[in-house]
Amino acid sequence: MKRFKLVTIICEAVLEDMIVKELDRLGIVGYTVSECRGRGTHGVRTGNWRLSTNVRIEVMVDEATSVAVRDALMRFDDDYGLLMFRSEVEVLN
Amino acid sequence: MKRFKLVTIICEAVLEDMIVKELDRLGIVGYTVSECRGRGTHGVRTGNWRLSTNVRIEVMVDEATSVAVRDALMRFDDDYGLLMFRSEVEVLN
Amino acid sequence: MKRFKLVTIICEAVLEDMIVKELDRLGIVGYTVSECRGRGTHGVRTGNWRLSTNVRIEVMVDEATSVAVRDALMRFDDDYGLLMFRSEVEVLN
Amino acid sequence: MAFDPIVLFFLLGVIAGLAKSDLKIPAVVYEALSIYLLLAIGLKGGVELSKYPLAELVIPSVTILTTVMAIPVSAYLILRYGGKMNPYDAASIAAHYGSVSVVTYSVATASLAEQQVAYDDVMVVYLALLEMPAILLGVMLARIGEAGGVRAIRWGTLTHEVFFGKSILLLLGGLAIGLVAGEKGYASLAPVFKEGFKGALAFFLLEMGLVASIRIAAFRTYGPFLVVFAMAMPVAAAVWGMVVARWLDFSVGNTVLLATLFASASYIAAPAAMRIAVPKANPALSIGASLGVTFPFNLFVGIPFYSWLAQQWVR
Amino acid sequence: MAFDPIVLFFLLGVIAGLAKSDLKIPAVVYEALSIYLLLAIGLKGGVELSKYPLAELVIPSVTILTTVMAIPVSAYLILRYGGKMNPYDAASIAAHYGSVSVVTYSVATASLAEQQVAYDDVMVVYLALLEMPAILLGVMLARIGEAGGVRAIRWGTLTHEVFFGKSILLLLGGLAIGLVAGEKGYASLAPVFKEGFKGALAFFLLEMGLVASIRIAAFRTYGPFLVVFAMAMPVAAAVWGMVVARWLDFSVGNTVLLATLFASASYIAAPAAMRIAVPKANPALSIGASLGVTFPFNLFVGIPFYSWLAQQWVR
Amino acid sequence: MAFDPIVLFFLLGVIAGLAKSDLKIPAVVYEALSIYLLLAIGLKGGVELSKYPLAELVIPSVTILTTVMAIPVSAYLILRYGGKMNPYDAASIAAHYGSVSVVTYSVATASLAEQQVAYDDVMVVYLALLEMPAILLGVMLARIGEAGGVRAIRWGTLTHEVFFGKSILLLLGGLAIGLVAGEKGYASLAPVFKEGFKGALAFFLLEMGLVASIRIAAFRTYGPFLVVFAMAMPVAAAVWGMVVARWLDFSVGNTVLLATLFASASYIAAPAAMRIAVPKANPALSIGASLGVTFPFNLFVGIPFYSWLAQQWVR
Ligand SMILES: Nc1ncnc2c1ncn2[C@@H]1O[C@H](COP(=O)(O)O)[C@@H](O)[C@H]1O
Ligand SMILES: Nc1ncnc2c1ncn2[C@@H]1O[C@H](COP(=O)(O)O)[C@@H](O)[C@H]1O
Ligand SMILES: Nc1ncnc2c1ncn2[C@@H]1O[C@H](COP(=O)(O)O)[C@@H](O)[C@H]1O
Ligand code: NA
Ligand code: NA
Ligand code: NA
Repeated sequence: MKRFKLVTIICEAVLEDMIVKELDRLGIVGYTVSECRGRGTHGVRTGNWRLSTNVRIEVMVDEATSVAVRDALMRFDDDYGLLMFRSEVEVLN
Repeated sequence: MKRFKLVTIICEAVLEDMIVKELDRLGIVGYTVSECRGRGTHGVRTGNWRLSTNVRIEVMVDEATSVAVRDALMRFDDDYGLLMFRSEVEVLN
Repeated sequence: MKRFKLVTIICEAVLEDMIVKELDRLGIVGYTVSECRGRGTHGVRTGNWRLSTNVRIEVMVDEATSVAVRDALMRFDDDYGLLMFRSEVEVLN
Repeated sequence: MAFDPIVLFFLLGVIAGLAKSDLKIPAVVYEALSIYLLLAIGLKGGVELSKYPLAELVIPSVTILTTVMAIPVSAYLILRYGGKMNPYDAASIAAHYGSVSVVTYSVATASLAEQQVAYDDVMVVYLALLEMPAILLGVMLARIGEAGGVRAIRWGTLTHEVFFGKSILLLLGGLAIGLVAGEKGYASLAPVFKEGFKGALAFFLLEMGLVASIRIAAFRTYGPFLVVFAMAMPVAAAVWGMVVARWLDFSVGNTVLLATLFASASYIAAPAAMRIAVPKANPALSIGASLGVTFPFNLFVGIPFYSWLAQQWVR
Repeated sequence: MAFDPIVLFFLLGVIAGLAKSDLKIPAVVYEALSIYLLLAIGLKGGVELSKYPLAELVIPSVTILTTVMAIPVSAYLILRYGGKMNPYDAASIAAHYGSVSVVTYSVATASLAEQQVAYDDVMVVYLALLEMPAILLGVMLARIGEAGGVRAIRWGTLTHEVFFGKSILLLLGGLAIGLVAGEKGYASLAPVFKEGFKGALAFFLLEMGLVASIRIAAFRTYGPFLVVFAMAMPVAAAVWGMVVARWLDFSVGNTVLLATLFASASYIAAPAAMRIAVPKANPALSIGASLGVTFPFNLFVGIPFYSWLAQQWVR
Repeated sequence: MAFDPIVLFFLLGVIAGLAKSDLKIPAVVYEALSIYLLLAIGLKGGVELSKYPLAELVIPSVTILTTVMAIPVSAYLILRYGGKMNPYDAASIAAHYGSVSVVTYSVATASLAEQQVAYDDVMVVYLALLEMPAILLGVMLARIGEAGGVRAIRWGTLTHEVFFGKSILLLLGGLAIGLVAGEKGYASLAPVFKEGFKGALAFFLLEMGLVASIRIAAFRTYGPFLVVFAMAMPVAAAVWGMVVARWLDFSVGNTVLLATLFASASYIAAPAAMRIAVPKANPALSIGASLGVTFPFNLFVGIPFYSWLAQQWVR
């Protein structure tokens, strides 16, 4: 069972396409997206229309790539609601 | 990259407002909510109408606050479908 | 606070019923399901109709059971879009 | 004693659910349709209200609001002492039966229209009035004998729930808009909110059948006492409603509707409110009884029977 | 040989998809509309059936059910031996083409109405009958030569799927309700289920265009053999359908509808069933062919052509 | 100076939102309804266009496209130098006010119909034309003085957004389909896309009220300058629109619609585009002003006032 990093990105829905483009650029094939809402330093995101919806994008990658993902997405950090964190996972298949 | 605790709360949708009030009381700004369904000791939650829907509330906090969150929410544990767990994460931004 | 394994299964929505049956067979009561979309070795899953939707199934179990879950679901690995990983969690309630 | 074919959509949903068909109606469709139904009947009532001497509503409203309380009170006593239930469950179920079901009411109006029995859309005023009082009473009943008792109730939150809960808000909002718009303003909304009503109700009943099927399948777990209660209570309440309607000199159609309101049990407002205000009550019991037994009972047996009875009686 | 402007909604969806527009129709809208369409055509058929000598359906039903089997069988042989496909993919695609597409059928009825060619809504009975048999056959074909073979098929699960799969259940449910309701009960449902049909179909086609665009864009990956198959097969099947319709003395309108049923390929029931029953089949190929090639082909070329041909032939 | 009762649905939504009611309309309903509204007005315009000498649209189109630019430019100057805003926010808000609001336009048509003032559905062509240019201008204004300046704009992405953004695509797609379908093809779509329009608009306004309530509640945080701007700007723009309409010899109804287009501020296309193209602009300010102040202002004060003014003026 190989150890990987799971990078979880929670951000404004409008960023989804731009983030996927960055993943493409890094040669990352696999990712998972789901809808969410919440609250953070950019205020309440109620999810009641697209402009106030968040997405959660998860990418399971090796440690080095997880750093590359982080570096690639930091340019969105100033201007957009964005949270990125990383955890340890073991792949089972 | 700072280490935090991610507290994940899976519970009946009806609890959402009450839990957010507890988070407010603890001075926690950030949280994320998404819709889910499932099964537990309180039976099947099919998600086919609001009364059988669950929500997942995630809060990334430091260790001490994670304990405070747990303590604040324990009062719901007897009467409601509720699961709380905690994992290690590193914030990337 | 007891330590458990959280097994996360991301797969084609069509597998949900079959996976729940396997969990039943293993005597597992609790699980959580949510909708998602994504991309993997089986291509893009846009989520715009049921046949291209993924589900995320999460099961919090002890270590031994997590292996049993893995073994039970491996038979889907060849033919279906499927990702399984495992992480450490502490139950809070 | 015929029933409207629309109830067959409910049956179809139940069959799909029991047969574990892959038919699933997304929860958002359920939400959207319930908003639509509440608005639609509110609007229709409001338009009629705009031509109505409002003062004439006062005496019936007071009478109905007073007499209806017999339902939750007797339900509580029956369940608590007859059924030996704990006070939480008894109070919660009493609240469900004291309150009303919008869809049951809608099916009754559809069934009257089908039989060409006249009724007043103003009856929706009573629908709106009856939704909450029994729920408040239920909360109070649940606190009797508890530490702190009735004084411990958070009245602020509850009152908020009464006036700003989804169903009241949409009913009253619809009423108000209909009142302002009048026939003229309503005309352009009618294709959606009037013509579309029965079709939307059909769709909603299909969905409710799916939701209810789980409750119906679990009926054994409710115990025979509750199952019998869930069929006898609506009949008793309907008869009581007819008595009240007779006092108020209601027409046949309005009598059927008041009987149906008294007979129906809430499965939207009450479950949500009781889950929050009386967490120790087991929602499986109250929703099981109201949605799994009483709702289909009213659809297939109750409404045809109340219609028949009212026609015998009032004539 | 004109086509109904409604197919332009599909085109708009395809353009939006290919152009990577931010137009996205939520999956729940797709689900809700497909439930609506199935119920609506079921209901309409049921109402007509209530005025119909049911015995007259027996011979055509048996004839159609028997003759339609030529489609999946020949499709399997062509793909397996002509196209050198593996047995799973050949069987899965054969199942798709042997089954039927509800939306293609709906567009054909809309197009006949537009051209004022009469047809019977009772034809929906054959739509319901044709959905599943080819899928069962496909599952059997996939097992030929496999360890365990046909005996390893889980017939219980499959039969369950046949009768309680979403589309059959809604079609048959709609039929039954329409049958019970009759013209009179249908009248109040008509604003939603009849008047609203074409608008809802337009919306659904827009959404299908979005879904199909990905399949259309990927057409190169299917290989030239499959692409040609996906256009030749419906034409051959339609002609075969017309022959059968001639035997049965169908009217022009009914002939067009039977031809369309034979020509259409399933993209709801078959993909779901095959994904479960024949997991080794690649869904990209079968859905690509049926939704990415045959569906638009039938919309823009097939239906106009079958209409024209039937009118030449039957007259 | 009467307003259409339909705006009360917006008010109801706002009340529900401010009162923290549990009324929640799922985001997918919002999405579905906005797609419907765009398609519906596109279709209606297209049908009218099919009977219209297209050449007659050229001069008005050019005139309108040129004159409308005065709005974003003056808005930018006022906000940047009068309001001392940073260039990003000034440019973003200017783009919102230079662009148009589909729902405001729809309410104006409903209100004209209610007052039985004739207008041309062809006006939707200008709605489509006006959506994007101001957004492009806003992006350019935001880059003035930035490193790289206007040359750093990714024109490819922006142009893509112009033609394939959801709202333009659906408006133009609807127009094209309506044009092809003509009166005859439109007839069968009319129950959904014409009769249903006002009801759907009512539902959508309810939802917009819920969404806007948060913005309305936060109006203090926008600062008095922006709040005043958000009410004065639409009036000024409407008057400017009437001047242009006079030059073009528009009828009273068309004058009201052009004034409304000029007065309205975008809250779908502009926010999405600016969030991507000018990330440094604070969306709370631009959406707050356009949706939280200008939109309700136009509904309750603006449209009645523009109608009244146009009727004084044009007569
Ligand atoms: N501490 C936190 N815990 C969980 N989710 C968070 C937290 N902070 C922010 N988020 C999520 O990340 C989104 C963007 O955060 P922010 O950039 O702080 O506005 C919020 O809307 C939340 O959904
Ligand atoms: N072991 C588990 N693994 C994953 N999710 C669970 C588990 N147990 C409970 N849940 C989730 O938590 C909700 C409430 O659990 P319970 O209070 O046990 O009914 C369920 O509806 C599930 O969604
Ligand atoms: N590396 C990854 N990170 C996150 N999610 C993934 C990854 N790989 C696959 N997935 C998810 O798992 C699903 C099935 O994966 P696959 O079997 O590789 O097609 C995909 O549609 C994604 O939602
Ligand atoms: Na009652
Ligand atoms: Na076929
Ligand atoms: Na404008």
